[in-house]
Amino acid sequence: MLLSGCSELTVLDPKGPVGESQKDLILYSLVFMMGIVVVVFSLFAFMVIKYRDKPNRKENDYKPDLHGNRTLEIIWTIIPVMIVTALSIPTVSTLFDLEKPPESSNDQEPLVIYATSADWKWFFSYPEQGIETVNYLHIPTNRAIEFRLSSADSMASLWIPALGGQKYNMTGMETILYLQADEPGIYDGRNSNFNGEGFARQTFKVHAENSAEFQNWVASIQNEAPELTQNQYDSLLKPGLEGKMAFSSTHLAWVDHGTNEGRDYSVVRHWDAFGELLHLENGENHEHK
Amino acid sequence: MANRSKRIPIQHVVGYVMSIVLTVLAAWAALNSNLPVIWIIILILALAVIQAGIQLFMFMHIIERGTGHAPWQMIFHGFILAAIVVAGSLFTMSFGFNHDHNDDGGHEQHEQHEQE
Amino acid sequence: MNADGSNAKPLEYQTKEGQLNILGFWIFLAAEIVLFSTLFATYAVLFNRTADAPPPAELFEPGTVLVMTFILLTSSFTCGIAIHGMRRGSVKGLMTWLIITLILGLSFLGFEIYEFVHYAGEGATLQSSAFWSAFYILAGTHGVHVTLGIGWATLLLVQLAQRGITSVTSRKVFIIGLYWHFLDVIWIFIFTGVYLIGMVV
Amino acid sequence: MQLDEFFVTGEPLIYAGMVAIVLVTSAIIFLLTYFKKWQWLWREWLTTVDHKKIGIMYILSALAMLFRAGMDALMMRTQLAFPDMNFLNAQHYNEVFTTHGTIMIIFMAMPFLIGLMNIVVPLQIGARDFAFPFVNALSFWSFFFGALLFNISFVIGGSPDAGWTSYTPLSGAAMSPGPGQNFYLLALQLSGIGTLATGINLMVTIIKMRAPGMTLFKMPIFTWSTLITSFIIVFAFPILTIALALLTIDRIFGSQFFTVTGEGLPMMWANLFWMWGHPEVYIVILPAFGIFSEVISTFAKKRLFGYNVMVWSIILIAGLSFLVWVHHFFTMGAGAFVNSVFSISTMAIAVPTGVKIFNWLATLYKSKIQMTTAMMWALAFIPSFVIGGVTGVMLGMAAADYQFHNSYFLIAHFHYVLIAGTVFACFAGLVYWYPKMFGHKLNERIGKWSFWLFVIGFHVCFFPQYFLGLDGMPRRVFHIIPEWMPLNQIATVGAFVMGIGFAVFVFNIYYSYRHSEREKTGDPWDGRTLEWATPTPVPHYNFAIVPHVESHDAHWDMKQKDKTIYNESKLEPIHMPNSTGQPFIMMAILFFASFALVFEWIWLAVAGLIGALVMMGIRSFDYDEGHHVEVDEIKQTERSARRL
Repeated sequence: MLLSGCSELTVLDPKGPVGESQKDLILYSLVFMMGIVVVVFSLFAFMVIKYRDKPNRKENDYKPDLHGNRTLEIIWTIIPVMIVTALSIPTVSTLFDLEKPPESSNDQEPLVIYATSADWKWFFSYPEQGIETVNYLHIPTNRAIEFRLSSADSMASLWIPALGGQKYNMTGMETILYLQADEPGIYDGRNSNFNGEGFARQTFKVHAENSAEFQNWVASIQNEAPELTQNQYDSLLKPGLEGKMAFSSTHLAWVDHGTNEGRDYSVVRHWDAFGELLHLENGENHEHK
Repeated sequence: MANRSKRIPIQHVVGYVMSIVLTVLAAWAALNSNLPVIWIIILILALAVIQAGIQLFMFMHIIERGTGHAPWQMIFHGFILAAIVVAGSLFTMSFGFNHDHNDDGGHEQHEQHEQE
Repeated sequence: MNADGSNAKPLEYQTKEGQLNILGFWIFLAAEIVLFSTLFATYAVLFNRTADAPPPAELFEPGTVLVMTFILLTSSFTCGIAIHGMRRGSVKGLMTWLIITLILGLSFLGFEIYEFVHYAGEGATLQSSAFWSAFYILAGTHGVHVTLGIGWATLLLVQLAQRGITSVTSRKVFIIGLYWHFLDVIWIFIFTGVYLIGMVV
Repeated sequence: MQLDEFFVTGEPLIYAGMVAIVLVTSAIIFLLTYFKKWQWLWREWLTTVDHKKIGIMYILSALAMLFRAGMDALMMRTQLAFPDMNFLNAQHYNEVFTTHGTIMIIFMAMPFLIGLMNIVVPLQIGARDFAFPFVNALSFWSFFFGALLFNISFVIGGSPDAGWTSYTPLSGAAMSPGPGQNFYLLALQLSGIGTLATGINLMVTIIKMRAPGMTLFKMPIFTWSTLITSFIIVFAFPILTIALALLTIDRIFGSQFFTVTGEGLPMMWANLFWMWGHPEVYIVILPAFGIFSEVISTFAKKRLFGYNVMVWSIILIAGLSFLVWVHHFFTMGAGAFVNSVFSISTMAIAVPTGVKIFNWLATLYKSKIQMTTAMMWALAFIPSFVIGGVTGVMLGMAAADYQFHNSYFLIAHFHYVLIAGTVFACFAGLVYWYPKMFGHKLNERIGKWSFWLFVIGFHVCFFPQYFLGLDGMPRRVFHIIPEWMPLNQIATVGAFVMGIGFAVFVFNIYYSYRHSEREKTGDPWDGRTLEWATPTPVPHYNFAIVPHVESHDAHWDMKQKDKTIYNESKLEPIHMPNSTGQPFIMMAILFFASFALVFEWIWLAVAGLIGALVMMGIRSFDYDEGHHVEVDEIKQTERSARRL
């Protein structure tokens, strides 16, 4: 029952190779952990039941001066060392794998998307396609996505649990995160790193669709969406909540917050706005997506 | 103490002269020598450690047994921690990030790691 | 250093309280090492982050810094002589050398203040960039320590004048001696890690 | 400044808090005046340098803080019970989780343990007080005023709201203007002074003031864990001091350490914070290990299994604790190599910890377990902590951590280790040493009620949170989506059951004060270590004659050999320090200076700082040598205490 319940949990039911490798690692470690828990719990139950001080306990079962056993102590030092080694090897190899695009889509170049966090919204810029979306994301399936993460102001963390683990968005520097969706669908994405009042609402939906549909969507944005002007972008950066938007140009034309030049772009423009409260209640603006 | 009865504290004078010499040597190495920068840094840091040792052993009597072994052990651990803090910060704060003046530097580092 | 029997121990170690205080102070100094190392780490990580302010190599003056270093090294030496005088039982020697030490300390502070004012005049202030913040706070924390040491030693001079060398005053003087030498150790690393490396790189 | 900017306005819950504060304060003032206790308060408590009284003040303050931060927790759990709950708005929720975390770690867990160390360590090593009783009082008042400063932010100026980790740039001047973050920075700074001083004090006490015969490897295990904890404090707290100072200077004087402007490096805050923060975790867990070792061996009626290995594993854990800090920000993008290094060092900590678990189990083997309340807390620790421990290893696997990070999986993990480790230990230790402190036991029957309520509530509250994390629920969100509701509701029920358990615990203190049988022997549990060799109530000089120690179960040995530590013919006058009001006054002045700095009233802050320096000058000229307790007085005290 526990296992069937687990398979419905987002992290243990990934929709892409990155999440898959992390799930495998988690389940692999879980086996060891369950083993440890079973051993310790049974020993514990045995000791507590057997050696309670109750009437008519056998006196020869009580050894108050028993104070050590070198062999035993060596054994229970070596076993944890072995377990840790067994866990370290796949951890390290997975770590290095995660710094590269997933192998299953080696035949194509990864799709580059600049994911920029600003209090409390997401900008997704597609430099090759020349389009930009706010608070929602479309990606093709079976192709690696290279997210170039940065932030216009506070530190955030891009997390799409159905596709894989997260990385931080920070201003003045760029971090890179590879993800990939193998199954089409709509997934939840969010900022998982607390960054102030609107934090809980800094979420977005990920629309994973096959290549043709994705191209159609790109074309429709390119043709129908308005161009993003610097003025409009600057006002969008102001701390607050925004709905979904799409543009047929990107803000990278005038600022990349992942570079040293772009680091204080937002803060100098909206210095006073950061101190103002939104007075955000549960239920308000909830359905902006 | 041996030097308690002496009028002139030889140990202090020697320590003083040595620290002056070491300082001049470090300044010369940094300002006038033609060594590669990395060697200069290693050299002057080594000189600094020797000078710190002079202060601790010759001026502060760190191994004097007035209060047991704890003083030098604590200072020793203090220096280890200092090394961890400085080297650890540099290690974690400069690897793998793509940032600052040179946009490509981080990428190169990424690739270097991949090759390793 | 030679090992010695307990009856030959210097006065400051002869009472239990003296031993406890001196040991406690050594542990405090170990904590101070970590405290300064955190500042060094910050400085090292923020190195080169000068933003629009002038880089350190343009502003640092080798002459001034060398003079400051010699002053502080000398003060550490005279402080050692003062402790030596105390162990020989000479109040006069102790107080004279201690006063010389403090005068040297004050002149060191004078140079440091001049230096800070000069840099600020050139456009490198605490607020101008991460690098300069780290520089001012690292060097400034050392300067504050020197200032506190001078104030503290002045109080001790008064007590020495009132009471002479007792197990209590000798312990206090010995401890401030440790403190003063320790500040010299820190300065050596500031001289090397901040000024010399700042001028090289 | 306008009055309505000074006080927090517009929140009904906070108005209620204000009313409660005013009522409680006036009730205390009234009672003290009515029973003419002001002088007693000053003479017996505010000016005391007696480690036992200071320890009691630590524990009482810590219990009050546990209550406050526990209320914060219940408010959060209430808000998270339903997806459409609007009990707290976003801002208020942020303040509540920030104060919950900060208070629990800094103003609850540490002072509680330091309180127990205060009372127990000198008694365990046969000392008459700390090495520096004056500094000990100073430490307590620095903690007390630090806690006070942090707590008044609730009604004056506004609470901090950037999380207990206070990550930059969010917590910097640009994104968090106003006094809230200053309260956080200065309150931690103020209490940090005291913690560092306590660390030095305990180290010197343990290194220099042990009874004759007690070599390092004959010290009781709690004293060992205290020594190692002090070592960590001495080397970790300076890092916090600097980190807090730099952020304070950033906020108040405009420097650029962690800012977005001026090429500051916000990441560096996280780096420095966790360089302190990870050792800090071990500061609150190692003493807990010590307490469990004492309690388990006492109530198993058996020597601790593998004493030497237990000691070395503590030392190893302490060393490793300085080498793992990066695992708190694996996701910062430092690259696979850095993460691999810290991933392995993190998992390595599991080895000595695992060894300790097996040694505790082996201590139970062929023992005679007495199910007292203290023992039950200690026993409950083992399985609960193992769950927390193994999930900790999972979090240590950096590649998997990308999924666990910032999620409720992490929340569940650290509550499993901190509650099952530290909080259970605080309760076990308090119940265990309670007779030594107050002269009577806590009622066992009520104690077991509070135990079962708290432990069951704890598991019901936190176990589901692992699954919430795996389902993608991030920490610190102020509302949930419908999918997460069932598990959240279970957790909320558990939290309230824990709350009831705590209430029963507190009620037990009152009930036992009224009804418990008074202690006569000084050794109610048939204890093993030296503190049980003293009579109850413990005379203020602790030991009339300093005992000679032969093993780490010194008192047990003496009982086997029918020896006692008291011999009337060998009494000598005892030197003791005098009470002094200076620590209280000095820290009160620093409190006002810090308060002024919170509101950036610079000149007032400078004046306060000068005041504190003047106090230090006064102390320098203070040649108070203390007093001697004469033999006749000792005889009288001991006769009445030992009922001779």
